Amino acid sequence: MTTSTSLGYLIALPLAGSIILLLAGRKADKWGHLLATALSASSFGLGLYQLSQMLRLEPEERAFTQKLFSWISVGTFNVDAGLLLDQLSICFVLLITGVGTLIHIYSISYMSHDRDRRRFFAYLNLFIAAMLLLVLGDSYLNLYVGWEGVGLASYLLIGFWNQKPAYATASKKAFVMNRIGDMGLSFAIMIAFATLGTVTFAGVKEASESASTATLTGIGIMLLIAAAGKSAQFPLQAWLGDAMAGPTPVSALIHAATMVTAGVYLITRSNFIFDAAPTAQLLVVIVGAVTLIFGALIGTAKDDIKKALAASTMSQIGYMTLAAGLGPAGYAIAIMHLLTHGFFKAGMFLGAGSVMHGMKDQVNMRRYGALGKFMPITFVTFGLGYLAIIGVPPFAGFYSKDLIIETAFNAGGVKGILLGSMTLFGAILTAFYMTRVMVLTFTSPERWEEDQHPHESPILMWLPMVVLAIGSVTTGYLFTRGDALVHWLEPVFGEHGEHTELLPHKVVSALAITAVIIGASIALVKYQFSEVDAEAPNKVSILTRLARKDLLQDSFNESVFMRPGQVLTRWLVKGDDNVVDGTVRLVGRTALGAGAELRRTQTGFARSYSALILIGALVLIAGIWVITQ
Amino acid sequence: MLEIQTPEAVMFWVLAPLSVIAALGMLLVKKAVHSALLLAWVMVTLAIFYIAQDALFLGIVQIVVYTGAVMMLFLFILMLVGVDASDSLTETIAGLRPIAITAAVGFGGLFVALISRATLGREAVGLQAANADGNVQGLAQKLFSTYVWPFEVVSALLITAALGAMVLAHHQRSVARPTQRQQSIARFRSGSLAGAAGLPSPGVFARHNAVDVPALLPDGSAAPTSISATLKARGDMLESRSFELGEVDNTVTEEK
Amino acid sequence: MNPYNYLYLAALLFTIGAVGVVVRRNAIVVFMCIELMLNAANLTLVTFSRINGTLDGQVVAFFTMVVAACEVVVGLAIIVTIYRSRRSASVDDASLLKR
Amino acid sequence: MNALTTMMLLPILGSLLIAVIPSDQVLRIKQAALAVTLLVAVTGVLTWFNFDSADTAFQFVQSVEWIPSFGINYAVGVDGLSLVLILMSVLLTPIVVLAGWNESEGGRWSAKVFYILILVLETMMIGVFAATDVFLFYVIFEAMLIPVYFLIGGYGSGDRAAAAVKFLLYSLFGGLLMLASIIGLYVISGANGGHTFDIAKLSEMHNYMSSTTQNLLFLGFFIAFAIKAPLWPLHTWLPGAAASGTPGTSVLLLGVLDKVGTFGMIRFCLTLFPDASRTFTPVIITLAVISIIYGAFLAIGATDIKRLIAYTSISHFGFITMGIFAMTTQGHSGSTLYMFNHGFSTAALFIVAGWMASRRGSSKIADFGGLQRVTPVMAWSFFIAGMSSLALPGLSSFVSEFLVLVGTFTRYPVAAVIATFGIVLAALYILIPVQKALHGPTTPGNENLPDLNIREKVAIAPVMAVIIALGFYPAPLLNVINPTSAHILEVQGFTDPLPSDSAGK
Repeated sequence: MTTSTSLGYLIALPLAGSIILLLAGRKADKWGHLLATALSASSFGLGLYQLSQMLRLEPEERAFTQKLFSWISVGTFNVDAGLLLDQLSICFVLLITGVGTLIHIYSISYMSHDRDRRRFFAYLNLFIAAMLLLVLGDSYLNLYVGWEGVGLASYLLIGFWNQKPAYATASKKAFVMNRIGDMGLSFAIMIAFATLGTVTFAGVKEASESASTATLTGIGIMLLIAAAGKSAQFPLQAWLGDAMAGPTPVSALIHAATMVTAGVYLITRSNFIFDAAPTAQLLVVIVGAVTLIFGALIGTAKDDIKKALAASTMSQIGYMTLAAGLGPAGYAIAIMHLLTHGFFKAGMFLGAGSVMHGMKDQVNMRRYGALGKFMPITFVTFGLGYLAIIGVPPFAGFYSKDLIIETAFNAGGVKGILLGSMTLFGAILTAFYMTRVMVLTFTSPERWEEDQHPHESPILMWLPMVVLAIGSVTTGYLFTRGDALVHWLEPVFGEHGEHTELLPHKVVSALAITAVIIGASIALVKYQFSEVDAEAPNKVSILTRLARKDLLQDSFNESVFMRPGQVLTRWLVKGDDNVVDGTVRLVGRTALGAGAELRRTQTGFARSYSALILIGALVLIAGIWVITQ
Repeated sequence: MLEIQTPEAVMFWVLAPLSVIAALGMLLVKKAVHSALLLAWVMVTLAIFYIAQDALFLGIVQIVVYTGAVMMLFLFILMLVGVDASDSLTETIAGLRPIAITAAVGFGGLFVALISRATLGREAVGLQAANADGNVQGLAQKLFSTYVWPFEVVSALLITAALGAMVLAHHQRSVARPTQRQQSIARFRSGSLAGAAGLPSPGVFARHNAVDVPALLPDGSAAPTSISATLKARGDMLESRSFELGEVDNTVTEEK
Repeated sequence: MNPYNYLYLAALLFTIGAVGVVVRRNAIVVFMCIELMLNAANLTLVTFSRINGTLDGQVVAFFTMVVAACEVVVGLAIIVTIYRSRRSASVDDASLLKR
Repeated sequence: MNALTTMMLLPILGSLLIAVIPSDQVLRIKQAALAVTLLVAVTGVLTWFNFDSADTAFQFVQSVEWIPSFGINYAVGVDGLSLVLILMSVLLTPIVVLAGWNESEGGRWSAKVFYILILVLETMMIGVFAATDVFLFYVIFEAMLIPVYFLIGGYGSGDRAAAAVKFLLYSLFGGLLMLASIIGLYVISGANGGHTFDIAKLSEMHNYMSSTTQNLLFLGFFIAFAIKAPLWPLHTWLPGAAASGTPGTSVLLLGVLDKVGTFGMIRFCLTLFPDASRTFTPVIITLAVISIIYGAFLAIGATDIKRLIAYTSISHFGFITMGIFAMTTQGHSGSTLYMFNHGFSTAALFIVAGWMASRRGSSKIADFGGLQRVTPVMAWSFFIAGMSSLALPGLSSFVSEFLVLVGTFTRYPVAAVIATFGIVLAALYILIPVQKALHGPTTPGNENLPDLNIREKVAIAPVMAVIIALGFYPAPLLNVINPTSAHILEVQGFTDPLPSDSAGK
């Protein structure tokens, strides 16, 4: 552990940018985007500097800490605003600021015609700051701040064009579903404090060694819920597709490369908990496996290019979650896939944005076709990302996905075979739906609507795509060369013992490549070499129909949670008015009614009153008579 | 208990039933004047009882103040107000009378029962000792020593009441009283000229003071406006028909 | 002669007065009934004075008379005032406070 | 002169000053009111700096005989708890005056009366927190109703008279029960060391009571405070009163007056009746949890923006009550901090909602739409206030809400877990009005609404600053609150539960 004094600036720079841009108002319209980009880039530079500092030290000393101030301190509950930059965080820092800066550059051009571009950049900077806080916080509570911060930024960015009611609804949906996950994180922190007495990563790690399995399982499951919410994992995945309402750069940065992977970060960061809680770990694997198939199935049926990519993201994060659930063998691989995915998926989203830019914001792939000729750079960069994601060697995705499949098979026993098969099946599906996207968009015959003049995007847009494409090509090789990333992360995740290999490495690679070929071939046959309808055909199998409806995820949520919730709300509103307040009003009405009844005795006739007095005297004297008896 | 032992007992058993009957009569008679007279009788009996019980001063005061002053005041007001035509004994508030009588019977019964139960168990002390210096002197002693403060307060109350009664009874005119001229003009300007010559005067027959006999209209019917409304209300109006020739007693009596 | 008999008489007179207050409508008669009740009370005071052998009862009876006189004066003035404006001495007609 | 007495006297003097200004010089009256409230705020801040947070005894103590024959004193003093609430009150009042610059017009009476009422109310707000004599507290507790009654009934909107009466009757009912308990305490104190209303001496009295007596007296106090704080099911006066009052009144009502309830629970219920508090804790925690969820659901179902905010407050007061009765330092400090933070976040919400309503002429959520395009600053203010209300980390409410949850979890995990569901509902009840009113296309009638002017920006800026600053750095408040919370719990005989898994290892 080494103390540092400069970690705070990593967060402060983009945060300052966001505040300045928001407060300055229209005055900053001219230069706001430049400032934001510069600040994001300088944060990236600072990250590189930290990396260089880190490299100078021994592996065990590469964790930097910084205590900014004491944040909350009550009794034994002491949380510092403390930062922790270790080998795991630095990966994220560089990914966030690096991809983030590229996307800032891209957005300068992409958003140039939007009157609210300054606001957009303010949100982007806010996102960068929050995401950095998420990965740099040294305790679960600090992470929580970043966690909700990115949720807020995501909400603002999805709803950036919230004048469209559907987009506003999408942003709300994302926020609320994220909040369910956040609740899990809250529970995890509460359990950690109540049972372990601390909420810092270091503290929990130390305490977890002597903690009971039940405690750790509880914390682990809660963390999993949190991760599922943020990373769009089953069963909290429904928001991601709608989140594509945001501008495409947002989808690339937040809903592909960085924010949605925060769940994987949380699980890998909490490796010491999951290692000691096998039940929780098993649940992680199950969630990952289910999501990976779930997302892939949805991806096969989507005609909206962004939604197809979103489904793919869901599926790929399923891979990562699955890997993270495989224990020490999988953490580093999950991170590796996360990083490579960050490159190629961001690149592909930017490519999709570029396509939309040239096609008047058309997102329906059935209205694309033959765009490769008109957008060569987009075509090539997107294609490189495509090759990476389906896992064609030697592109990045091949290395990381291959490792996941291998580790899954090596998990041992029936579990291993089952998981391995699922990952392989996922690879087939991935190859299929990505090929479908590729073919429908770039290589198949054109099916444009009228008045379309596709054109290549300006340099500010294609430059980031090129950089990301280079990343998609090279990172896999770089990370695996000599197990570089695995060794780099070893101080965080610990060394893992050798597993008995169920299948040799080469067999797995061969299987994976076969899967890719199968999936890609089907797609090619179906879309490249046969006619594609410009309108989505109605006579399709039930599976396709289900996949188009996102496997009924929304219907499920609506019928199980939303409608009963609405009914409950209506009942409660009525009940509050009629029952609770009704009781109160009844008291009032009783008083009024009693008054009205008693008023009848007030006839206004003095003689009636005197009769009453007489009766009163009678009662009185009768009382005396009875008492003195 | 009922053996007649002393003159006081004789007096009591004679006067007490009479006073109760008089009190009951107060409730039952129709005319307020009769009620007042019966009440006066009750008060006089009470004064006698006071004197019989060695309360000479109170007995005298009872007669002088109550029977003399207060009852006269009542009668005076009765005359002022006149006899209300609505002064019937039929009840207008439903169910009031049975309720009142039941309650009163119960109340009186219980009261009497209580008194019979609450006897002190010893003979009356009598006022011989207290009245040794004379009843008036004894009272004066008390009144101007122990009770001097209440005495002063009560006197203040009396003055206040007198002033209050004056203020209440004093009628402030809100508009100036119309002059004769104005009244005359008003009569001529009214709807008909019938009243222009003033109201008809009563008493067309000289053999009676005639204030209570209405004048006759040309068609021979009685003119209601010719006599006082109070007389009419009191039922003291005489039918003018009874003075028609055929009805008149023709026998001439000698007037001395 | 047992002085308690005076108490029984007073109780009867008081009750009769109370009934009169309730059943009679002429305000002046009502007033007279109230006077009757006061007189009945006075009779008890005088009787107790005799029973106890002190003059205090008589003093209080004296005060009662004064108060009764005040009450009559004010009460009759009120009756006259009401009569002047409403041409009626019936207590039932003075029921304006009902509404 | 005693700082607290000075603070209480200043607004009274101010109201006298306003009373001599002619009624038609409305601007002069407003300026005077603002100046006086600012002066009080400055005094409050100075008091804050002179406060020794390490000392758990009452400070700035003053005691003068008031009604000696009953042992009643004018006795004031503050500890960390009351100081925080007094600071909140004196800071909010000038903001209310500035934010609701025009709300005194169009009422039943003149602007002059409005500001005199506000200033009198300010005196009482300080007094109610500062009183250390139970009788003095009671008198102010009840007297506070009067200015609020007239503020709602005279200057409010809608069915203001009915709302004001309902508020008054509810509060009087609670106050009456409390009076009975206070008299009971007084009688008991007479039998055990002499009649007194001094809170320090009365806090010894529980040793001389049977448990039944203690329970009954406790209930007298608690019901009064539960009505004030509003705890389910005694809450139904609040939405009406808050929706009918002027925004400024509602800020003071929700922000300060309702805090008297939760403040009273700590200061009186816990201190005077520790055993009864323990007996009733399960019931109260249950009611608090119901309030949290119930308030949230009703807020979701609300169609009027002011009622919505009132319902969110019911939910928040559930959190505060839960934290108090969790009897842990985290819960207690969290609750106290929550009171402060809730004051500001609700103030922000209500002030902005008031501006929205006065511009649009309606407070129905459905009448708004697309305000973000038309009035960005106002929309942002509402949004940030809303985010604070849903306890977004980084904003002030989060710290307090989380402390309450953590503090409750260590002792009552089930309650804390259910209450945590409230944070999801919170997202809904804030985001639904945000979506309907601020997002979406600009609906007819909203196109020409003016954005905030300079005065309004100046009014809302400090609230926002406090919300954000305390989210990141709550230490200044926690440093004052913590010793008091720890002291109260220590006196009660409670210790925080130890971490269950590392205990003894």
